[in-house]
Amino acid sequence: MNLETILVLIPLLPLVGAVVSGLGRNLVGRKGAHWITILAVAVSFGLSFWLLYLQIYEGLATQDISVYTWMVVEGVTFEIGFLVDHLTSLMMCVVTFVSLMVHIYTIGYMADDPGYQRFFSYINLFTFAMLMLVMANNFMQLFFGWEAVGLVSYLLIGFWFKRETAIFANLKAFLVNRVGDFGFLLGIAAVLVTFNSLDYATVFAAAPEVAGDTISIVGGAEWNILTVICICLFIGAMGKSAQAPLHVWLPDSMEGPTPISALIHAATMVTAGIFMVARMSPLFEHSDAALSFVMLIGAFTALAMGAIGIVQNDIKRVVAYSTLSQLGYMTVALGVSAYSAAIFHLMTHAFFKALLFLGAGSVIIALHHQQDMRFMGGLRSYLPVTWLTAWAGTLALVGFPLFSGFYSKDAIIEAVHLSERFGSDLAYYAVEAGVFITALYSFRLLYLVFHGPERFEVVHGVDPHAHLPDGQLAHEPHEPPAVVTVPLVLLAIPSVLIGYFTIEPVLFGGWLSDAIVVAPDNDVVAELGQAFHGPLAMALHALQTPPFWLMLGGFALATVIWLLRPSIAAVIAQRAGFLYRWLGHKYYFDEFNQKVFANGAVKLGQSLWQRADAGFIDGWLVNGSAKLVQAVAARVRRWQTGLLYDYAFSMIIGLIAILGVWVVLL
Amino acid sequence: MDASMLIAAPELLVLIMACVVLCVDPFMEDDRRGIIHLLGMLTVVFAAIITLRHDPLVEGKAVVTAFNGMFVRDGMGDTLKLFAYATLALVFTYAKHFLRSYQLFSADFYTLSLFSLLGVMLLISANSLVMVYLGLELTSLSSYALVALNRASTRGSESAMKYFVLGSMASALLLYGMSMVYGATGTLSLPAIADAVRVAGSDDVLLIVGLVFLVVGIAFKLGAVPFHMWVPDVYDGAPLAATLFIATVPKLAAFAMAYRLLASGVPDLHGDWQQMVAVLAVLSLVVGNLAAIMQTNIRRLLAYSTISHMGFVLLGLLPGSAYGYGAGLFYIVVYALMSAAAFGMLILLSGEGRAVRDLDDLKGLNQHNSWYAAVMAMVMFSMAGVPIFVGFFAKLLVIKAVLDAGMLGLALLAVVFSVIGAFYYLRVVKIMYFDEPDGETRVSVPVDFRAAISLNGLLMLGLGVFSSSLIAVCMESFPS
Amino acid sequence: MPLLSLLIWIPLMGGVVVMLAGNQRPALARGLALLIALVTLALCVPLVTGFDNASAAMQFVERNPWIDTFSVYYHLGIDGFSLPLILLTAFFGPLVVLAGWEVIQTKVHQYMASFLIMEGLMVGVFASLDGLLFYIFFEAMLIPMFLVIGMWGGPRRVYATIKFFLYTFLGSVFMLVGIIYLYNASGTWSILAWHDHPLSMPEQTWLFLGFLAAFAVKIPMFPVHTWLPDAHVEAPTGGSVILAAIMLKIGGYGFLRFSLPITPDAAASLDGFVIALSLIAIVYIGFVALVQQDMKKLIAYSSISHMGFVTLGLFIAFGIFRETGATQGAGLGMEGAMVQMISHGFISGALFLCVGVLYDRVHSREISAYGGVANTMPWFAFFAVLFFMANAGLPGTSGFVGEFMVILASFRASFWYAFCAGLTLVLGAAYSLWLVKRVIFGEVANKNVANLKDIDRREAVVLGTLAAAVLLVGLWPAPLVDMMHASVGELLRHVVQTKLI
Amino acid sequence: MLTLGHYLTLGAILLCISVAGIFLNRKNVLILLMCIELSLLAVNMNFVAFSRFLDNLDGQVFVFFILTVAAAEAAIGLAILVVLFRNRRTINVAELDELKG
Repeated sequence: MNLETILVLIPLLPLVGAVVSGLGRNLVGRKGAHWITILAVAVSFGLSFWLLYLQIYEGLATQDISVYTWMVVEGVTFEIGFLVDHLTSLMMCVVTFVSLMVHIYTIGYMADDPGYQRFFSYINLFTFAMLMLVMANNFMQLFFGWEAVGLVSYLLIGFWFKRETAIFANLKAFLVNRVGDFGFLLGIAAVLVTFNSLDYATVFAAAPEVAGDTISIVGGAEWNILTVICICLFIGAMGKSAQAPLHVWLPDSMEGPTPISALIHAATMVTAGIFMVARMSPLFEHSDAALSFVMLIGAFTALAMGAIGIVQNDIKRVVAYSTLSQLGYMTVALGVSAYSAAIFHLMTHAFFKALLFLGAGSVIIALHHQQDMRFMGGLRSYLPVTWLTAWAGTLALVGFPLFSGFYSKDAIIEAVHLSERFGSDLAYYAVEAGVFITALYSFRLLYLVFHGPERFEVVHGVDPHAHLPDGQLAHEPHEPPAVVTVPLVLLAIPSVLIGYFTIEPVLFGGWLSDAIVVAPDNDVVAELGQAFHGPLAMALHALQTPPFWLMLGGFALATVIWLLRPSIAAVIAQRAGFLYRWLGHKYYFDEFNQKVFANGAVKLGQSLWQRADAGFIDGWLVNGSAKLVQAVAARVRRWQTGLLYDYAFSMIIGLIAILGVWVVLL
Repeated sequence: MDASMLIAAPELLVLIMACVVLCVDPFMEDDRRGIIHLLGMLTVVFAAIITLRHDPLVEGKAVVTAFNGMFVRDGMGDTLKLFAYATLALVFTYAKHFLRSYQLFSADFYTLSLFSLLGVMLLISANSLVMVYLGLELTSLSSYALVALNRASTRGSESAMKYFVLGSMASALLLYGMSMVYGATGTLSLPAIADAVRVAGSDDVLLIVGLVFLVVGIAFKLGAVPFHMWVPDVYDGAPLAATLFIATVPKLAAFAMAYRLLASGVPDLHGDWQQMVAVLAVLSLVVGNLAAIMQTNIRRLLAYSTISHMGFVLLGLLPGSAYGYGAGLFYIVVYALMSAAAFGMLILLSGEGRAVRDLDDLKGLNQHNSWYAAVMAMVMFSMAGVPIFVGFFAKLLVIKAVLDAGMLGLALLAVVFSVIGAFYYLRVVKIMYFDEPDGETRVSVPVDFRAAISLNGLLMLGLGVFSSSLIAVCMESFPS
Repeated sequence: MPLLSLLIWIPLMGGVVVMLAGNQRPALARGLALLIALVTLALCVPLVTGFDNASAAMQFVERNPWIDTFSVYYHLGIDGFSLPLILLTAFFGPLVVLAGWEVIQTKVHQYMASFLIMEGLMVGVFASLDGLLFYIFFEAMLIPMFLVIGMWGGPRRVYATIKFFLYTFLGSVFMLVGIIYLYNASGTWSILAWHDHPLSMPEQTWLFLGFLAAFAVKIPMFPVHTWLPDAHVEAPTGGSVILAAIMLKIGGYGFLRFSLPITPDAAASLDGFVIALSLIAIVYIGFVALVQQDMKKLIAYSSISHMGFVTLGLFIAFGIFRETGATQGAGLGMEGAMVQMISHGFISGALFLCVGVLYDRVHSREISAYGGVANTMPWFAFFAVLFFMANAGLPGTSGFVGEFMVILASFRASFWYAFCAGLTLVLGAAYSLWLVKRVIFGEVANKNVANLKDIDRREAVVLGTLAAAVLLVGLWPAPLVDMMHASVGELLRHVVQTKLI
Repeated sequence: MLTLGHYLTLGAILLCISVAGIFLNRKNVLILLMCIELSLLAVNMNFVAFSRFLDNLDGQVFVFFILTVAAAEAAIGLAILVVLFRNRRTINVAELDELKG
């Protein structure tokens, strides 16, 4: 088997799995479905890993192959093809690994669901789409993958399509993503117009040549073409990676089953935007303005979204806001040209956030789909594995030294600190504050779920499948089966360790330098590298830096409020009512969107339809002229009075008129 | 035999046969009246044969005259006559059924029709003002009588009276115009008039006044607005058989009359009469189409539709070119066929003692008589000018002629009003196809009727698809 | 073998034959109709295999004198624009027959015959190289559609069908005046000769407006689109399918064949006008579609919006030429417009069939009459979601390809063209998926929905075929666009060349 | 001396009277018939006058034809009138309006 076949097989296998388990769901049955799909993803993962292995140890060169030509118009080739460099294979491994874990986990999580095969089909399809996205060697295929993951995300958020909230959330998710895609598509159009090609290699090679070109958009103002391209592309990333103000769909997407929250809305799909910007670094590097924009958006998201996490009660939503905040971190990293740091954080985040989500899922199963933390507490004795892995994930998330999250996040914070880009000071304060907030909501979650008093009671002697009121359970919670816990453990391992072992090659070893281009002036990561003396030293050094202490502060405050003195929480909520309300309403983004965009569009549509279309055009112009004709016709008809002398008169009038005109006038 | 007699042989035949039919009738028992019908049919068949046999074109002469230049035979004349025979054959076939069911089946209808046909033929071949007048009167007087055929009908007699008074007045006006032209040129022969006008120029007031009156006479005969008032009332009031006749055969003559008087008679006044005709055409298109929209009476609807068709015919005359006359000829011929089919359908659908008058009588025709509905639909689409039906080609030729003459505005007006007109034709189709029938309309007509109406309907399609030869015939009738 | 004539006349004559089957033998009528439609489809195979993609010349040409007196020829031939549209037409033949298989119970023979005749006439439109012949097919097509809507349509069918007929008729008579004028000026009805006929600017402008009147109504463009929602809503499923899938394309085809090459200078001077109307259609109609209560109306409005891309793609060439001085990008727009037409044919046809499936069962087109259809009709839901996604322009489906190409091309002319056109990404998704949410997803809304039966084999075949087509074009449009390269090149040559005297 | 103009004027006046009679008379159909005769008379006057002044006999021949046809016309007109009266029991012009619109 040659390399090309393998590259094609990697995304194709999950596609086949998806088609077979989806269309042939009655044929393969439940077992068949999960076996087929898991096998497909497992093989994909194996092959991806093997590829990575080849790259690391055999020095496999960058692969840029074309699979087939989509079409050729005017000499521009649109094709489906794969570009596999270090960045890609890293992403492939992350995607397939997390996906594999989620597949296995799903066996347990969805065990009772009637849509079992459908679910496996979807997540397999997702794996395919995500692989197509990361493996693309051109913008069009990137867009393909981009929209395809959006589609699967749509389907999965609405997986339980009977739930009104779920189908509202998936519509919202798709539409908000479409807003981003709108920008993305314009960006692609701009790329085509500027470079006359959509191929990465061609475009990136030509980027320096067009760096000075401009385009006029509003009035006579000339915009740098690359700035326009980059901002447009980044708008796409804002949609997919849920950056404010296009973040609103992500918390709602928690309506989907938990495994996909882990896979799609934490580990992989939402990081597509980060990946894309990193991939486009040869373009972004030419536009300081675009990068500043990226950075500020990221910083705002990192801080503001984390803060919302503090007041959420739904366990998944807390994790979701945490995801938003972490995506903000990655975006900030992109904005300061620390692309490799962003990718590094993307990777570590994929593991620990998937872990946290799956852990949350485990809790949810144990509590019979109870997601409200106000009805949890003290679960650590019931769910020991979940509890331990959750701690591991949380420590990684808050950036506790030596844990994976520490390395990636610390690198980002330091990079922002070093950056001299316009607005980087602001971003720096935001990410610093973000650390504190992260610790606050993360430990709050841990305490509310696993520690403290039990806020549920076990009611015996009821049907275990009956729907019970909040806070009541039919039987004691217990650890879910091995298919659930094993992935937790498997994810916990990289969550803890991967940072320590990979920071050096990924960040400072130039591992990603075949994909990521950084202008020497902007290269903050290299600057960081000069101060880097090994991961251990970095951890020790961190003890003297503000992030560590901010994190500890958050931890302490959380401990006080939610573990030691729960009554304080209520008091604070009362005292800081205004702040609490703002956070509780998520800064009123949803309300604003609903009022202005959703209702506005419907109102506009109504008035255009009723007034302009049905009223003016159809009513006045079309039916109006028909009515006019009829009215005139009715009058004309009345001329025919039936009376002879009138008829004669009409003839005489005709005669006199003609005579008058031709004989008298002419 | 005298050459003149030979040239006018078809006319003589028709004259003789009309008299024969008149004379035979008193000797016929009621149940043997079929013979009269047969005689009528034979007349037109033989007239056609004779006309074809002595085609002056075949003999190498485009135009031959007889009776000291009073009578002319040319391509247009023969074409029109042939179609007059054909149309009359259809009329006889359709009318027989109607006359039988109304106990009107006697020689009257046949004699009058044949005399009227004779008038039509004379008018077609007229080469002098006298002939025009005689032909016109022969046609008209017979028509007045036809309208009053059903002596028991109040509507029939009312419409006959209106037709008579207005028609006579129109003849008088036409005559008055003739007298003026005579006074201005000193001759009654049309070619001589043309020569005189060419020499004298067109400044003579007498001539122009005469022209105006001639145009009025022509307009009346065609039924152009504002000289159209008789048309709906006569179509509505006359017995269907008479309507069928009046709506078809005399229209051919009216076209010939217009051509003879204007194009052969005063070609040098083209600039003057073109504008008069244009006004008449526009008014006919507008008023005809608009008034038809509001009709619930299908006969009146068809009457107004006729008026709008005459607008198109007049448009064909406008350019004064051979092409335009050809287009006009094609249009009038097609119109006669369409009209025959339409009124034939009305006769077909008229049950015992109940003539179709309201549009609603056609309700849901497709339900039980889908073939006849299809025939009627084809006629309607053809009248509306929807391709591939022959009516489309008629309109096409006329519009082309008008555009040729550079009159874009008129062409646009014509097409727009034909769209407005399409509405009422569609309404007929709608009533036949989309509405539910009130009951089953029983069609009980003889087989020759069925065959004729089917053929007539298929002609709408066939002449459309194979329009080439008919167009060629019409175009070649006018050597340019 | 005169393939094109066969493609026209087999369905036409077949229609007559089916009519002869009579009202008493519906089964025979259905079977015959299907057979004829399949034979017609089979005839497309040699058409495709014999077609030379590399040539811009007309192929399979047939030319016989028809009306000598004024040189009308029965002149047929196809190029890269006609071929895909003919294929589309033939493709839909069997599908509409199948779609009406059970629903149509009254006057089956007339129903089937109408569709076959319509099919023949539509192929005729796409294959005509003689202006008059084109016009005849163009107009004659109205008759069977008029009858189909009027006879088998919904409660307001009479209003809708008369509106449809008169609207289209009114538009096309202006074109008639235009082509007669062209004939008088050039002495020939040959469309190809007209392409090379020089005309002054006022002449071109008037002709362009005449053509615009005909094709803008047909396609339809804002603001002459209001006949479409009514016609679609009232038409039976098959009628809606043909109307949306093929008839609208005739408008776009007309622009390609007439407006652009015959009056390029007028088109160049009025392109801003057309583009403005196109963009209004895309955005304005998008909003209107959003608030529709009736599924068919929603799809109808979405059709108008999608057709905006066709006109945009066609007329963007002038903008690009003005902006950049080169034609690079113009071809992308035109091919995008063509692809959009084909793709919209598949998608809108499929969507109307989907609505038909529901309508046959519940007899309502109101969105509010449904909800949670996925619960009882999972397979149907699969297809419906697929097609609505395609309608929203999801990559991988055909709906994406055309929009993508046109947006890419329009960026070259102006950022704002692309911006407005790109809004469809959001609007299209909004109205498509909101409908999906309300109809397909959710709890079972009422008893009717609870009693729904999933699609049967016949419906599955119809929808499955369309799904395959939608995906095929979406995943591999190369064969489709390869057909038209040469013709687009030829058209561009005409378009950029001034025809002024 | 009477010139052609005098005769033509007389003819025109006769025509005007007859035409006015047709559309001013709202009572009796018989009067209509008389008006028609009058108009033919006007025409004859014209023809004879022209014939005389042009020194051309054609016009006078035409007059004979007109006279003959006028007789036939009157016959038919009266016949229709009789039928009409039989059916309607009135010959009032203003009541002849069953057909209209």
